[in-house]
Amino acid sequence: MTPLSFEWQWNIDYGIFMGFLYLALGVVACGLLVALVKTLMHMHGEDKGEAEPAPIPSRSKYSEY
Amino acid sequence: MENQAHSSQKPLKKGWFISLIDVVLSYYSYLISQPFRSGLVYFLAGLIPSLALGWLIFPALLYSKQPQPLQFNHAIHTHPQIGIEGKTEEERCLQCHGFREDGTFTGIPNLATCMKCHDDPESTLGETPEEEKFNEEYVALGKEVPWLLYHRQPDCVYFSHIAHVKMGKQECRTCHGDHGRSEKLPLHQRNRISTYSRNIWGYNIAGYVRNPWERMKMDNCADCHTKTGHEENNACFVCHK
Amino acid sequence: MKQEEGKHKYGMVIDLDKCIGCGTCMVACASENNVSVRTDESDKERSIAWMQLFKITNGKPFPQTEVSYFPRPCMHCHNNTPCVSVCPASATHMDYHTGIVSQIYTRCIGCRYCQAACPYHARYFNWYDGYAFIQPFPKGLERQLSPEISVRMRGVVEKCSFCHHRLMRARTRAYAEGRRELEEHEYITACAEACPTQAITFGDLNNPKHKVARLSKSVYAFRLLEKLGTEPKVYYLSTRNWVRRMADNYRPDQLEPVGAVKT
Amino acid sequence: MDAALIPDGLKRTSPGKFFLWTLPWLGLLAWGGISAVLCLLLGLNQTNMSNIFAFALWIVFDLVVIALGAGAFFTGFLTYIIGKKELKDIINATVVIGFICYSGAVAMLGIDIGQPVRGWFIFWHANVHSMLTEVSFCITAYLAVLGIEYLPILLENRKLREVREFRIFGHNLHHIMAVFAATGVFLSFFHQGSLGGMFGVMYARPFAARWDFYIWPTTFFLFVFSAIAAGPCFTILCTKLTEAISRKKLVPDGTIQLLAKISGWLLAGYLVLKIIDTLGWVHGVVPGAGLTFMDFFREGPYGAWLLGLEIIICGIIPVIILITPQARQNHGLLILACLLNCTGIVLNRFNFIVVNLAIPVMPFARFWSYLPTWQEWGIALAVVGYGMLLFSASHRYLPLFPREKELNAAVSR
Repeated sequence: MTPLSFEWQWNIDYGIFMGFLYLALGVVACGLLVALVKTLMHMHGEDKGEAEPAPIPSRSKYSEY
Repeated sequence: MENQAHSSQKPLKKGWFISLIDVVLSYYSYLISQPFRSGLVYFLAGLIPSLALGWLIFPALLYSKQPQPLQFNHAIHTHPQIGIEGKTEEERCLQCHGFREDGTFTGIPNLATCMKCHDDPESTLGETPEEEKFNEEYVALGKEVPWLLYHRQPDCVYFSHIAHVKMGKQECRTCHGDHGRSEKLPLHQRNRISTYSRNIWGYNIAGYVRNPWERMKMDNCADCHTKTGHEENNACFVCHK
Repeated sequence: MKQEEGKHKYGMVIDLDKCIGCGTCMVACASENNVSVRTDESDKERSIAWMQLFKITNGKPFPQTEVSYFPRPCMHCHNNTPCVSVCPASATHMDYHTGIVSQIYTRCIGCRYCQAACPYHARYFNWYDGYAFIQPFPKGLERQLSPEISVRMRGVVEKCSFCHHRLMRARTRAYAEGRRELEEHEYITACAEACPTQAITFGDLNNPKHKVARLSKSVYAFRLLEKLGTEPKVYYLSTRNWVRRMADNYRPDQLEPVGAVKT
Repeated sequence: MDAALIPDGLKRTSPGKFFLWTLPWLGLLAWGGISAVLCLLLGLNQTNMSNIFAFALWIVFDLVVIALGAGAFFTGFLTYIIGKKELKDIINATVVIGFICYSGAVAMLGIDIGQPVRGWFIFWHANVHSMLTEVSFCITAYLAVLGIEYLPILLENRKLREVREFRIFGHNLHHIMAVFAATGVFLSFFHQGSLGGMFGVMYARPFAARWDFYIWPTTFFLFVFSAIAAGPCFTILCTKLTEAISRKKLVPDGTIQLLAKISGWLLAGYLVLKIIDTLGWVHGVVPGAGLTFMDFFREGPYGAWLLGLEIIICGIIPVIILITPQARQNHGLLILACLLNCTGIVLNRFNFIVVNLAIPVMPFARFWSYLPTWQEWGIALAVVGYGMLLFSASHRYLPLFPREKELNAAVSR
């Protein structure tokens, strides 16, 4: 449901409920976007030449991350 | 840039926003300069047919088109001089599309309604080919014309014309447009999946509406009720049965 | 969620002392509202009866045994209606202008949360294909279906609607006569109309001229499970105190006997 | 055959043995598949649910798997937000368990509703006042979050790691995992609560109705609490089961002990609240509805003993074991406590759903019985089969337990 739906009512209940939902979805979407953009930057950006990111993802070192 | 140590530091100082724009721009230039290697061509080769399929081909395939059994000329019938009597346009509409005593709407007139006027031997019926067809195929055999209904709502919907026309003082053309002045009946388009008319589902697949007669779904009804201050008529059972 | 009181508040008064348990209300309701039936209706947990008739007894041995019949339509609860507030898809709605709790079958997704929330078991789920998709469609069946009610598909919940199509019918007729207000007799439910002993009265509880408004204020009037706070709009009348005690889980010391004491 | 997919330096059983292991779970899935097809084609009359038992086995199963899957969000919370470093050794496993539980529950709900094609109405025509709306929104959103959390683990697969983009993407996702974990905690907290709220708000059903605390009935908080108390125990059980089957040490004892300790204290806190709530309910809500506590158990097989079993046997006993260091260091007792804890949450959900619906509210309504059909069992058990398959496959092909190599090297030394 969006504010454009005819069932939408401009009151505090709708604002809080849908607001939090869209906030959560927005945070998740932004997180994904950031990860994607960072990947793109890494692949095509100026540090293209750099072979590997810092070895954080290695699961054997997970506990030190 | 001569010094390796400096070059690894430099991009960081640029500010993330500028470097983001840099990356996006360089990515786009990469896409465009090497369309095959970057996969742009393959992406577009998938995207464009998909868009065409969804926005053009599917809507076209979704609706079957049938002509009405007869080409009825509303313009002649509602013409103040030639056609049906009545002071206002509404009155002339209601002569054929009227209300019964209990307030229900008659909808499309039956043969008897037509014959009220056309029974007269001096009536000019039979001059055009369509009128001839009407005479031969329906009047002579006493058969009802199987009109196709543009605005028939689904089975779960209740609509009271009298509430809108008589109590709400709405003109017919507010919702039905200039149908009453048309000289020809448009093709009836029927959704192959739901079997509903396109006038219900809307001509624009995105649901964008300029005029009420282009789309008659629940939100269109509710929008109008809300705008005209009839919020109480948005109770479910007013329109659902 | 308390809103301002609407103009009308349609309700029902059922006189249990007049009810003879004939079941005409159930039949009238089912045929009026296109309630689907199956060849075998013995599975009572799954059969649909918007108007359900219960038989209650005072549980005493033979000479003192008393029986009462208890017709139970949807109570159209007025206060924070239990089924309406829980529906996730807004498929059911309580209209404050009339007090009618309606269900939209084409909106219902069949999650059955409303059934779980309703203490009166007044909501019914379509476990089987109803009239809409019955295969093969019995010849001539369509002639007994009312065009004013849509038939329900499998997998949706349905309930007593206070015959709201009759309200719309009455309104349409009133409009044809140029009126906006309805007379008391113009809108009554099928069960009220069919009841041979006139045990069921239907009308506007907010309109003091209506019979229901008067009857609902009777000392003998009570509501089913009133203590739960649902504010049903269906009132019952009974002079028998054991009936009244049973209807609201009164403990022996709580009930104030009224009228001619018949325990 | 699949040796190229198995993580570097880890020992896994032969493909043939693994295939044999999957057979019973594939069988369950097939059973569930047949049941699902029947239910979708012929309708819910394939089940034994009725107008009285509108919610039944499936909803119990849904609520239980979601509660048990709470280990994912709670461990994520402890790891990423509180910063409990030890839990890094087990977080991957909890994420996979959470993903399994949530995806299984959503799939089951899809069959449970009468008109699955209209499922999207919940989102599009939402009634924001319904607890079930909140549950659906948060479950689906959280499932997406779990999917994202699962992704970096998936990208750790040896073959997938060879693709540079995947490797870097996984790395970047991993970098901002705390953001997802925080969102997950938020979503999870609210829907675990709303699942409880769903029953607490049924104010006309005195067996489930509870008083409101602000806008939430007390069950809202009790369900959150019980889920986070039981989730870690379920994670321990799953880990121990994997260790027993693969005959390897996967998680250091310290981590297990920490989880058990946290779980024990949470359960203790929960029980205090639960007992207060139950007493308040018995002396407040129930008499308010004109009933006494024993009135609920006049008919049918469900007695007050169910409540006793839930709170005392499956509540107090595991608390005692889990909060006593000596007791929880005993392997057998630890497993027993975890089992009891998980059983307790099953009983709790069962009481709130089946017992609640079985108890007639109308004074002259009678008790009806209900037994699930094989179709209902099929779909419920298919979730178990699916979970087993996905967890086994994840364990086989992904470095699920980061300390596995190190621990097993230590053991062999």
